[in-house]
Amino acid sequence: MVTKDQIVAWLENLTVVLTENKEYLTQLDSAIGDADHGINMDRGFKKVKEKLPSIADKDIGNILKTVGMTLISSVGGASGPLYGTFFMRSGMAMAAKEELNNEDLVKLLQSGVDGIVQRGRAQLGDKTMYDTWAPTLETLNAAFATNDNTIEVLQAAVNTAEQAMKDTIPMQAKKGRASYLGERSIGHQDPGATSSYLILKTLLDTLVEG
Amino acid sequence: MVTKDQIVAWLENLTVVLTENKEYLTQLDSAIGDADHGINMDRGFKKVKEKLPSIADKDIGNILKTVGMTLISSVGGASGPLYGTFFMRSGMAMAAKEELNNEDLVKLLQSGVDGIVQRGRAQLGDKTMYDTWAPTLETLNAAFATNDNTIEVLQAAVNTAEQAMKDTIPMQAKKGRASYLGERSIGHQDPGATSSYLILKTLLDTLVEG
Amino acid sequence: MKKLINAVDDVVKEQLEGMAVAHPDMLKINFEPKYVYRADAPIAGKVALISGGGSGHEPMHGGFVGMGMLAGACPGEVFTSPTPDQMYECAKAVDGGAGVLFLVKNYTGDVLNFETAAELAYADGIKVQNILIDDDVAVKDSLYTAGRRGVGTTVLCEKIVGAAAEAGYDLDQCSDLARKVNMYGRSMGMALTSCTVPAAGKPTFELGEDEMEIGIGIHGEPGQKRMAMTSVDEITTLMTNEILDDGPYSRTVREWDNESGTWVEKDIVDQPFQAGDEVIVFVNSMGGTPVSELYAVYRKVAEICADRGVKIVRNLIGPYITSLEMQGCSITLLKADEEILKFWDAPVNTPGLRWGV
Amino acid sequence: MKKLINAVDDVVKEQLEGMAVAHPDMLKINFEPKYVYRADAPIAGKVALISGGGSGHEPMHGGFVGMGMLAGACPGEVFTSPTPDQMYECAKAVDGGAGVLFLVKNYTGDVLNFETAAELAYADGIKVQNILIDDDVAVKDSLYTAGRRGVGTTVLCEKIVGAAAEAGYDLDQCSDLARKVNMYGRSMGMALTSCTVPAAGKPTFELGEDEMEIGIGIHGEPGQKRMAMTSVDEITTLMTNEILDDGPYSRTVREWDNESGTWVEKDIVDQPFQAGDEVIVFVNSMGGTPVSELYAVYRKVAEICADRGVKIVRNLIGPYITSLEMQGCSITLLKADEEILKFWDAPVNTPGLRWGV
Ligand SMILES: Nc1ncnc2c1ncn2[C@@H]1O[C@H](COP(=O)(O)OP(=O)(O)O)[C@@H](O)[C@H]1O
Ligand SMILES: Nc1ncnc2c1ncn2[C@@H]1O[C@H](COP(=O)(O)OP(=O)(O)O)[C@@H](O)[C@H]1O
Ligand SMILES: [Mg+2]
Ligand SMILES: [Mg+2]
Ligand SMILES: [Mg+2]
Ligand SMILES: [Mg+2]
Repeated sequence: MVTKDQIVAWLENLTVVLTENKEYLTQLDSAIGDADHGINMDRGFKKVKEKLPSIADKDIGNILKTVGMTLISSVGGASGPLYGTFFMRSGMAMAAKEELNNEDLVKLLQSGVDGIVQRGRAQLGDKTMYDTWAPTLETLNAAFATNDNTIEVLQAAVNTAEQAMKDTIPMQAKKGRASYLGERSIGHQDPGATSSYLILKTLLDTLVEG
Repeated sequence: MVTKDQIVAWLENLTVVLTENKEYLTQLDSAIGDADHGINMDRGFKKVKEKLPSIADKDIGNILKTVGMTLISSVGGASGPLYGTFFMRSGMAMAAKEELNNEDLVKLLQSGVDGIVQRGRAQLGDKTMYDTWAPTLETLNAAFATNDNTIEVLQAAVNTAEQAMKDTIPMQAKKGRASYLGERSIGHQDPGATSSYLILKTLLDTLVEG
Repeated sequence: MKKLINAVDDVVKEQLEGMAVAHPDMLKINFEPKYVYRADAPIAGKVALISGGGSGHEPMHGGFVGMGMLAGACPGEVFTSPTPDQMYECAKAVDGGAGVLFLVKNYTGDVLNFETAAELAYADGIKVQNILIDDDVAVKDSLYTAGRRGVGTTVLCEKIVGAAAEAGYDLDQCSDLARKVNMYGRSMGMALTSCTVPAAGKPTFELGEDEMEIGIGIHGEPGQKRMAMTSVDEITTLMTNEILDDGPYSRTVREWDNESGTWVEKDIVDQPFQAGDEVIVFVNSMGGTPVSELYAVYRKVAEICADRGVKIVRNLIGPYITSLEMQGCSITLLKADEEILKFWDAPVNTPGLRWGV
Repeated sequence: MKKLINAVDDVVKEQLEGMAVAHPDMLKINFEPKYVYRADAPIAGKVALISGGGSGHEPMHGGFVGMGMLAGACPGEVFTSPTPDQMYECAKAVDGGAGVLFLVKNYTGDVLNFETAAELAYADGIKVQNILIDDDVAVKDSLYTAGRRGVGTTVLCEKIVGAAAEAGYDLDQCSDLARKVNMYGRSMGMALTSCTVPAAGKPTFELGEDEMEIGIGIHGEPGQKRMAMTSVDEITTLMTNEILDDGPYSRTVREWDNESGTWVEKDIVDQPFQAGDEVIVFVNSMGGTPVSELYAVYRKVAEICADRGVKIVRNLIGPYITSLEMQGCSITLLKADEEILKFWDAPVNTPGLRWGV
């Protein structure tokens, strides 16, 4: 079972991880975008951090929804509404929950990703954050079918996510700013695909911590 | 005797010398001015070159006056009116002459330099072109008093001019743009003092050529 | 990075504070959340034109708030689109009952955030519309990209539709005019240098001493292609011809339906320029290029237009939609009919654009 | 060097050609010799205001030719003062019988060339006057230097005296007003980067990534001192205090006497700013600094003025007197009395400054 405290710890850890990766993500975005993705994410999760103490006693659904609204009103750019929708939708799917079983965990992520697709209308191979999530969700579903060790399954998903993130390198972008570069977007890793990997990786690391 | 052809050759050679030294003079002006002295002089003497064929059959006074007017209406900046006045005044002093003796030569230069001082009101040590001319004229007067070999005397004057030009290096500018730098003008050779040296040096070289 | 700023996190806030104290007669500024609005807003019975986007394009958009142009502007962080709460609060502050028209530059971030804002404002009983500006011919198709970016035409559209709103056009009329201006306007940009986002601290891209980027947007992002540096005449010819030779452009846009309270998709196709067209020419500095160089660009644009039978009837030359301190320029041509010219010539009184008053 | 130019020798000519085709309603341009003049010149019975100087400061001066400002402008090569034949021919083209006032920025080259021009025009029967602008407080004395340079106050003086000429002031009244504006105005500038004179092809000076030049003029020349780069608040405080703390300034100027046809020397002393003064604040970009950063400067100037009891009654913020693509800014404070404000507010219609029409 994943506890509410672990979810809060995940969100807290994310604020650290995204600060650590601020320059890295911005660097990726300067190659094929406008050099702000790391700055955007860091700004958003700094706001989340401010909000966390006052909502930590709410249910998981509520906490995630507040994170989503906080991101929507602080990140801006493309990633703001997209990650905002991700957390809003996952929060709506986890309404009233105080802890999560494996099925919930998949549902949390699946609802979030559905939100991203509905907003951004990205398709597989468009070189966006969705390219990290799509194969990752497949791995999650497949792995939980034969293994109910949350950490082992998440580890497998993180491996897939890492590979999926790297697989954005040879893609030509068809959504977001990177699409303006046409063929010149080839050869660079997508910043949003990278932050999505970090979000999942941080979830795993948080659960491993205990 | 200095012939009219030699005066014309001097002016022609000046167009070559100032083109060759365009970057050097501009470089000096970029240290303590606005990086245009070489460009200004080159522009002016290119115009002089265009004019020369049509006036080469006039008398020396006329030729020099035309050079002065050409410089005034093509150089601009501080050096335009100053060198313009130099040649206008020397032309007025050489009115109707077809050749020049040593006395004329001194008078030509002295009248020109008087014009520079009247226009620009520079004093000795202000770090301007006048700092090249003042000691040079003294050498000329002194040397002609004991030696009537034009070339030998001019050689002595050029030596003085070269030294005088270098002596502007430690001076603090009190006239022209360089004066705005205050103490920071110290340590740089004055561009106008340098072009003045080149003007005299080219006169000598022209007479040596024959 | 050398800029006239204090802490990088305060850049946008402090620049807005400067604007507020400089132009109290024209505009006011709200800080939580950030929006700039007309000093005399709301104006009863008149449509309120709102635009916004990342900061770093000044004077656009905040500098175009005032009589005859924008009712409000929502500045995001530098080069990052603003958030829906800004637009929503701004809409509430400036709506005079005749509704709010959001002019949105076509970037994924701007589109997503403005769509959310429109939904919020509509839910509050405000009549809304979103019109997209997507005029950058450097982006070739809309099927394989996020579609053409919104660049220079935005400035012209804000001026023209702002004047129409001032003159009493209703929301549908303003929307139709904005759509038309967007369809009539085409732009292309280029850069001689990159720019530096304050928070990033170093240039977004590096350009060699003999290189330039052609087909850039307005965010310091790399462009369509990198080329060897050449003369202003060749650069201008290349860009102007791309604009004039550009064929019909099709895309699907989403507009709001105030009857049903839903988004509706519209297919829009614009037509190329033709000999005989009258145009407004806008030569814009990306920020670091001085106006003197823009005149050299304009000189060649005028020559090419004359050669091709396109008649320039108005012009705008200067830094109006910039990318921080980037050196470079953009060229916009806007086909001008009687309605467009009338509103172009109408009085405007903003920090960034002023005439007739 | 990367600029939007063709051959370096054609830069000024082609930029003027661009201006001429862009603004035929406001101005015309003569090329041999070069001068810009009002499309409706000469205007019978009105004083004609002429300025000029090296090119590279655009929109000054050519961009200030038009109704309510300059009658003519004489552009030299980049950063090189124009020649007397330009000013003389320009004077003949714009004199409407009421005489010509030359506004001269205090640089040795400008002074010498404009004096010659005034003598030529006078000899032709034109009433003339030369008024010097020397407002740069970075230059400390006039005994050991060529005197204070003419910088930001020039723009304000052209606007104000241009409006007075338009309103029918005679030559003496215009001269008195110009002298007063010069005495009431003080400026200081700084640079973050050098600029590159096209013909020179490389930057005039080099500045390290952590350095700035304080007390520069407008010709890309090195300044009063080089300092470690710091925040906009500190930079603005330093410059504004230098302006506000600057003591009385004495110098001798030469003006023309139309009775005797000779130059007469005048001793002029200006007085420092005082608490209670009303001022026009002008925050200027040196060309490469975007207007967004100027607002951060203005924010601090306003704060300091408020602290010191100096009341800002008008402002001008933007790139008006530039040094090519240099990054940096200058600050000008002009004490404003009723006469000055009246003419500041009067209509002006030029490419570079426009309001009221
Ligand atoms: N339509 C879309 N759907 C999904 N993700 C998208 C879409 N457009 C952009 N993205 C993601 O957003 C990332 C960029 O985010 P960010 O830099 O913060 O915003 P912006 O592009 O507005 O500057 C991209 O790397 C990409 O992964
Ligand atoms: N008042 C003056 N008297 C004599 N020479 C002067 C005076 N002012 C400046 N100069 C000379 O002019 C030179 C600069 O000329 P130039 O660079 O062509 O003009 P500008 O200073 O207008 O750019 C200086 O190096 C100096 O020798
Ligand atoms: Mg980005
Ligand atoms: Mg010089
Ligand atoms: Mg962005
Ligand atoms: Mg010069």
